[in-house]
Amino acid sequence: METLELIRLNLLSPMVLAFVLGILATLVRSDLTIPPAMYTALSIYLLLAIGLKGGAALAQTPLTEFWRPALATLLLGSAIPLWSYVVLRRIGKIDIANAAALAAHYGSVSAVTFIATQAFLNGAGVTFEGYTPTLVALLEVPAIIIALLIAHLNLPNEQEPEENSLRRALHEILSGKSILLLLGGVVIGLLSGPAGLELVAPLFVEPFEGALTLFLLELGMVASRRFGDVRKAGFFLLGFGIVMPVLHGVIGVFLGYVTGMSAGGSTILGVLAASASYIAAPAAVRLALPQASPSLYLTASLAITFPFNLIVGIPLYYAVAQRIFGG
Amino acid sequence: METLELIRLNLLSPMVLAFVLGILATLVRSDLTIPPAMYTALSIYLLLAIGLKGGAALAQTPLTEFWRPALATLLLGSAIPLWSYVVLRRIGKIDIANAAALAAHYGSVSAVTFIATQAFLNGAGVTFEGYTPTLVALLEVPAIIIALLIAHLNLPNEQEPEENSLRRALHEILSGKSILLLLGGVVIGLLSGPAGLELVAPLFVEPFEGALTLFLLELGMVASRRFGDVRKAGFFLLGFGIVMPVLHGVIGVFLGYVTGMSAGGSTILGVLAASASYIAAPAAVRLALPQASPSLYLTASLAITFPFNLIVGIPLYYAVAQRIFGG
Amino acid sequence: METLELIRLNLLSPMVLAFVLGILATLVRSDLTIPPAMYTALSIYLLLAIGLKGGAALAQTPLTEFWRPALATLLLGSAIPLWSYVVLRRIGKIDIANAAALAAHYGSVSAVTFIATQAFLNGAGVTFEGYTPTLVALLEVPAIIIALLIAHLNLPNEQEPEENSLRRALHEILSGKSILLLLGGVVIGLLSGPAGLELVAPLFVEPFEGALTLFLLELGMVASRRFGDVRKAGFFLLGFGIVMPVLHGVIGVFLGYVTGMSAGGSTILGVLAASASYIAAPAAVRLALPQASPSLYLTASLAITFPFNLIVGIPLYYAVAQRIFGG
Amino acid sequence: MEIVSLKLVVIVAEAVLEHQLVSDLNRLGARGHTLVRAEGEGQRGMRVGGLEGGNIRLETIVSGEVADKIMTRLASRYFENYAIIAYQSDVGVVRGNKYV
Amino acid sequence: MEIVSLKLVVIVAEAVLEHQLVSDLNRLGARGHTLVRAEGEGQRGMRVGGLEGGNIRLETIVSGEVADKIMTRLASRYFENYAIIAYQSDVGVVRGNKYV
Amino acid sequence: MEIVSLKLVVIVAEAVLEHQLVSDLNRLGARGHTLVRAEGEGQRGMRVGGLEGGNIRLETIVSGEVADKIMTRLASRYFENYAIIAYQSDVGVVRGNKYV
Ligand SMILES: Nc1ncnc2c1ncn2[C@@H]1O[C@H](COP(=O)(O)O)[C@@H](O)[C@H]1O
Ligand SMILES: Nc1ncnc2c1ncn2[C@@H]1O[C@H](COP(=O)(O)O)[C@@H](O)[C@H]1O
Ligand SMILES: Nc1ncnc2c1ncn2[C@@H]1O[C@H](COP(=O)(O)O)[C@@H](O)[C@H]1O
Ligand code: NA
Ligand code: NA
Ligand code: NA
Repeated sequence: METLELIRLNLLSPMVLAFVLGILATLVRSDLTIPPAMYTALSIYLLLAIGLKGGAALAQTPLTEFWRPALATLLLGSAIPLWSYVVLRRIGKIDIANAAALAAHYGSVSAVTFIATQAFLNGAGVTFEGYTPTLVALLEVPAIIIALLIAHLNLPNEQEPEENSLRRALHEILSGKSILLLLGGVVIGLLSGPAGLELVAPLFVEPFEGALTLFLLELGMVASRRFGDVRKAGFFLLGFGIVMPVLHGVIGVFLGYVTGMSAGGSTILGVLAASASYIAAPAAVRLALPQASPSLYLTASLAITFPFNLIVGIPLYYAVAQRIFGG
Repeated sequence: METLELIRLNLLSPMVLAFVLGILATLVRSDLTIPPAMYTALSIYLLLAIGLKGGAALAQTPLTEFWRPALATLLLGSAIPLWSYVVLRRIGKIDIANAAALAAHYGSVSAVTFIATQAFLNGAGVTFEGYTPTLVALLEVPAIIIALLIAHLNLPNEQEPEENSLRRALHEILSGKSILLLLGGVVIGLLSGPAGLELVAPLFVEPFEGALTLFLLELGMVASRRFGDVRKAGFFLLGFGIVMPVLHGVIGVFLGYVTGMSAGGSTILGVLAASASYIAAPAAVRLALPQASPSLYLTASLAITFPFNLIVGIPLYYAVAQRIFGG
Repeated sequence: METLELIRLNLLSPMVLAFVLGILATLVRSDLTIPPAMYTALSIYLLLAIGLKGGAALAQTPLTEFWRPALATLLLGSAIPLWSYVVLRRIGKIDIANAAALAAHYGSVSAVTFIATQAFLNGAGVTFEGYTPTLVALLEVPAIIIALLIAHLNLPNEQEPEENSLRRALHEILSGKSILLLLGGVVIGLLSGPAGLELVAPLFVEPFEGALTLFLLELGMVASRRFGDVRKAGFFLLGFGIVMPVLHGVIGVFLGYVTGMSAGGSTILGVLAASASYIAAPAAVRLALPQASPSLYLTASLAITFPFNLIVGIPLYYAVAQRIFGG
Repeated sequence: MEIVSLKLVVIVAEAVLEHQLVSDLNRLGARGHTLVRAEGEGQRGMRVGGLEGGNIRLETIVSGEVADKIMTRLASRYFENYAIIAYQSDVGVVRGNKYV
Repeated sequence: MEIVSLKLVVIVAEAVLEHQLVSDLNRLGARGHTLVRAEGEGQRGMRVGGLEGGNIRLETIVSGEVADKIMTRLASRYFENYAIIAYQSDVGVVRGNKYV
Repeated sequence: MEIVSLKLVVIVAEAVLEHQLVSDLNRLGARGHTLVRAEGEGQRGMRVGGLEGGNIRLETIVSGEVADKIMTRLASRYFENYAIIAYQSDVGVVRGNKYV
């Protein structure tokens, strides 16, 4: 009941409604298109903004508070790809390359889902730890590396990717723009402190929800173009894309609780665990595992899990946190 | 006298001056160019912003207030293309295709002229009804369809466009991005209400006039590139492009008064009637009436009527409204 | 000591840190790229914003205050290219075309360095004259013309550029977008006054530092790509790119003091003199002196002098101003 | 490497025609196309991006027969009233059967 | 469909040359051109967009004679000092007289 | 104007391959390339810009020998698993030795 009310409130936010508008735009075959440069500008903005805010908050956080959640995050990033791979292979009967590819995506993280969660919590007046953007950066990388290693160990030799494309993929992940902007923002926020943040707040703090609205309009259009592939992907993947996030979300919230985070912070850790990457992971996987099919992993991540988390997941994980922290 | 003062004030707003700067930039053959992606981003922003504000206002409007002005708008959208066509054929001696094309443009509406009017009224401290963006959406479509039908009925068979290009034009109009973003914005604003609007106000409300300033800079450059064609278009079209807007503007204001709108709202209805489309109509007409010449209809709409309305028309129609409502 | 503290504070501003992040992004070969359309949008925004603010301030400045600093600016713009040329030829043993090209760059001005100075002074709570953007426009042109004339007079005939490319370069300079937007902004700000500025302040005033942060991120990447060329350019140019700015900066501050400017305004005049162009001058020089090597003049201006001024120069010239005004 | 000879057809046209041209190509037998946003100048004046939409540059690799059909369709349907040009040339590809 | 054979001349050059190259083309007899923004790498280093402006890719369909004039002009005026390349090839068009 | 005949190789591929393809070209002997952002459609579905990255259109002028090497490399390394096409054609250039 309360959860439903949270879902309703979340659904009626301008951000989520813009996502729905983007879906509609594609369905009615509108000529609306977001120019690629605008998409890129928005994503640079959102990542840097998140980093800046997190960094300025980190400037006021004692390190003792931070290390437990950081460890929990690394644990999640290592465990999720492992068990996801097993589930995909055993239950889903999916081939090695595609199972590893999907494991990489679900072990990594979606920055926009994280951003939407911040907006949701802000809207609900719930506070959370300022170092959470750092957790995003921590969670992004390990799962991708682990999943690529799994593929490397399990694939027959002739199907293995060229050495140098593995190296390139690794470089892509570590120097990728999402990590660079997130961590770069954090460091800038940390060094320039609250005074520095205040200087740039009229661009990087206040219009943030509005920019997210525009970004989700585009994401709605992209997701919608992939809805046709959901049927092709089959029932197993549809289930996987919903059940695993819920599982990971609950585990994440619980780990947040155990490592001393607040209810808001635990919700965020839940969302991070539940979300699937669609920027860093696809780029790396495309290079290192070309035989895996984007119409499986991108469809699962973008057309199933992302909308689910955005609309249902975020309020759900928050409700779980309320329950855990409440009692 | 008062009208002149209003024109002076309007002319000295940053928005109108930016339009003039754009004209100058083209005249001195400056290398200034607005990247297409920036133009598109600004137009997406402006349309969505207008819709959001309108929707949030609509959330507080009783429906009984709305239906009369809506009807008046539809009436305008049906009548203007009819009489415009007759004037163009009879007095202007313009051929069927071009007359129908021009009728479509003058019967439809210019969203930016509407937006500039809002800025003007806000600047003058005049209030207006929140549902006016909905009127823009209502006025955009009918005139285009009616004008295309007129062409369809009057053109000799061999000159008629292919069936499927008519269908395509219709689809273009109804799913076009201006309608989608306007109505989409209205619905989002309506559903998320004033609280939702507040969340995104730092992007969609406050910087609005500034964004309009940048947009008008580009429009000035585009209009200016067409000034050379005004001479080719001839005196009749120059007169048409100024006299008809004034006529439509006065009728619009009057209809606003009659249907119970405020002075501000009536000014807006006047502007809507007076303005000529240069986004939705050209796209549809180009597909459905390819033999009509863009250097007639785009020049009339963009290089004659738009600058006239922007600089003289808006304050003029407001002065008319003051007169009607005053006495 | 105080100067070091100022440098430290400047270095820890989000703007300068973003520049450093841009450098890092290139060094780790990140896939981060700022879309050209975003770069152009930001530069249009920054130039127009500066102009608008300056114009609105100019509306409240008596002309008597303005003419002395304006004259000093023109003097700097004429003298700097002359002595720079001599130094480059005599001491640097650089050929005619390249010496003239460099003289054009150091005599002209970098708008972004100016903008960063404004942000620095605002941050330090130091006021300055509102007409300073007009000085930028005054300083941009003369040095380029003078340097091209020097080349014209000194180059052997067969090496001279075609007549019409000189004309084209001149047109490029005078109608170039930086001058157009700066002066256009000033005129708009002047005509629409403080009330007009207030209308567009949420876009053109408040988010200004944030936009500058994004712009400097891109500049860092561009500068960093040229660091490799610094070694090729040699020690002389490295020295030239640091010593001359300091010299020009001190002269500029002193001239500001003599012509009755405030400490803040004198700092700005110092920065203007010290900065080297990398937008207007390269475009004009490329057309009029094609045999000059961009990997000399762009590297000096962008990879040596700009970072030096941004990080060390601005606080240094302000310290000089404090010293002069203090005693 | 066996190189097969096919036709490359390039169309430059006003952007409003994008969807119509693409569906024409598909209908006439093209198995794919590549699109780039362009500016240009020709008989119908200067065309830049922004409000007026600019041009698109469409290219498609097809058999000689399909190339003919495309040229015929363009000539009969678009050449008279639209800003558009088209040209064809010979190109060599590796996987010949991918395109026909 | 009667196909006429003409020359396609493609120029890739640093963006600062845009207006000069276009006016050269017009002066030498080209009846139109198509322009696309590009990046690239060659002898004069990497060229991307943004502050440094990147490259433009200009193409024009002309008679063999005009193509020769264009190549000659480019070689004498630009090749030495600018980042620029040019190439020509044979293409077939429908409305031959549109281009000459 | 002495015109030398060379090969133009055009590659259209998903954007994620940009750096790999460019380094392949360089390694195989290309002396430069030109890159344009593109959209497209083929066997592997529609490809537009934004989140999914769209396509790139790479062109390089090389000797016939290098062209062969490039085609061979593309076929063995990329054709099976990536959205990519490539074609070659004959072009004439002025400074023949600039490209080989
Ligand atoms: N001779 C030409 N060479 C290359 N492109 C051309 C040529 N003529 C026209 N174009 C392109 O085709 C578009 C339409 O041409 P037009 O119908 O002549 O206006 C122009 O905007 C140019 O982009
Ligand atoms: N071999 C080549 N193939 C294709 N494009 C090239 C080639 N060489 C140079 N270019 C293009 O021409 C521009 C100028 O070349 P360059 O003068 O060699 O620096 C480069 O930035 C590339 O875009
Ligand atoms: N027949 C074709 N003509 C032109 N471009 C094509 C063709 N087929 C594919 N392409 C381009 O090559 C990309 C990859 O093709 P594919 O691997 O077939 O999906 C597409 O997105 C198109 O941009
Ligand atoms: Na995850
Ligand atoms: Na109208
Ligand atoms: Na200077």
